[in-house]
Amino acid sequence: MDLVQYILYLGYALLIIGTLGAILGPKVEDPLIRFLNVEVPSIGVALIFLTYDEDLALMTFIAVNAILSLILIRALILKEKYESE
Amino acid sequence: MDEIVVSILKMLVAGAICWINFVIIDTYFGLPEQPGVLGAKMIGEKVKDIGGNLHGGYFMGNIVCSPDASAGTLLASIMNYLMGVEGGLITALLVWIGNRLCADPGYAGTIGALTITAIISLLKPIIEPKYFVAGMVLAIFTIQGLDHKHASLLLGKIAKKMNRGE
Amino acid sequence: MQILILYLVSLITSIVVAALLKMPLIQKSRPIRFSFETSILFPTPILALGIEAIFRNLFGDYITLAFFAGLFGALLSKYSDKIFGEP
Amino acid sequence: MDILEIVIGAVALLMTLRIFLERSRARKLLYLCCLSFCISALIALYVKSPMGGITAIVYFITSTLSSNAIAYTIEQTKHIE
Amino acid sequence: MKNLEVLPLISGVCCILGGLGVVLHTNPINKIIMLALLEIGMIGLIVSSYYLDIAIISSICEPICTIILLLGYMKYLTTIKKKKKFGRDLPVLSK
Repeated sequence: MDLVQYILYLGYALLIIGTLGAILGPKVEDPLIRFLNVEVPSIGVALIFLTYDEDLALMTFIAVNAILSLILIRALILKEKYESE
Repeated sequence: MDEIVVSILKMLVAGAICWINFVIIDTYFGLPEQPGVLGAKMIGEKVKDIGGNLHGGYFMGNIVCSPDASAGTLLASIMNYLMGVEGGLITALLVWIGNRLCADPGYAGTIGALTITAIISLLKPIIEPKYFVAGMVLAIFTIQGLDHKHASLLLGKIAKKMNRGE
Repeated sequence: MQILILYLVSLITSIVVAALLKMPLIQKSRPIRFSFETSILFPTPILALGIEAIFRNLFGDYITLAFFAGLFGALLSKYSDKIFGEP
Repeated sequence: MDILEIVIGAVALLMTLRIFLERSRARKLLYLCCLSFCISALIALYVKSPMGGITAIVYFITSTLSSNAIAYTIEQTKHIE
Repeated sequence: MKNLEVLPLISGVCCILGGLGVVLHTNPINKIIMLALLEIGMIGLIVSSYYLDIAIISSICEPICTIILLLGYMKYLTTIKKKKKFGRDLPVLSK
């Protein structure tokens, strides 16, 4: 098996595992656990970017992913705070 | 078949040298004496709960929470394998910056990197620097990976003999 | 032989600049292995040698770069607690 | 394949399985530290140039910073739970 | 599988076990430790195809993401505990 095909199949496997886990994983009613499950398919997408030699897209995707998690977790905390009032 | 036995022997000797180097430097600069950051205290108490020694637990927690002489030994042998003697100096600079980011004084990391550079440049005609990299991995495996209880008991005994701790 | 002269220039420059900046010769607070102070003897020569090694591998053998490496090493050692934060 | 890479790879494989099967949270961090040593050595033996050495150093220091933050959070949230 | 080196094999095993571990564990700190394992696998695969600059950028961005998740988890936990304690008193006040 070649190195490129190996990375491509690994990315597909991570996408399938992460998507199924985000829908029907254990204890997924808590929104924080569902948000942590969603981090798995994003790394699968990064591996597929790596396969097609899109290096600039890969760098941008990794850097934006850190900022995106900041916004989403801020939204979760605000939702909990508004529900309690 | 003969070359494999010779290379495994070289790797074991290099591992023994690395083990003695980083354990003595880390113990001398006071890693078992007190936990430097808050996370090392928790790891020491968890190691004590399974029947180990408290000061050996502080030693293992301080290795996890900041790059100490073990990290200096591994990275300096890597840079000696790739660049020569100048790599050891670059390693000392970068390990000091990393130590300061983790809120640690940074004596153990730099001095460990410099001593392993001196040892490798002395032993270069007999054992190549490539064997020191694999030897350091085996040395850290015997402390962090194999058996936490007996490793912490051994480290606590060494710390008591060198007047650090208790 | 020329490489040795370059390293010697950066070492002497860093020690002289650190002495001009009024840093202490050895750490003041007494268990010396837990103190966060920087002095002339401990981090300053190591930082200067490391910066000189990086400069020599990137740009080449110039004696001016060795002088600037010693200067940067002394400045980094003097203002380290302002850069990385006081513990 | 070299004999050194096979030995380091065997240690890394054992560490990965022990992280996955361990129950205690604090002892997972010790195994994670050992795995990080192994990957840093493998990077330097795979890329034989000075840039590979710089990559190994930066990777190891940032990995240590990450595990420091995780250990601090376990200590903080022990009182709340 | 004949001409693969050691580093891609170890990174692939780290990716698969990390992905399964993130989904199967239920405590959030265990999930974050498994996420660190997954990032280790990704950095190893990037290095094994010789993109060294992207590997440096990725390994700098990894602790930033971990610290953001941990701070968010601590604040979320304190919010939930305060709501539960407040919710126990609330029916008494509403009557």
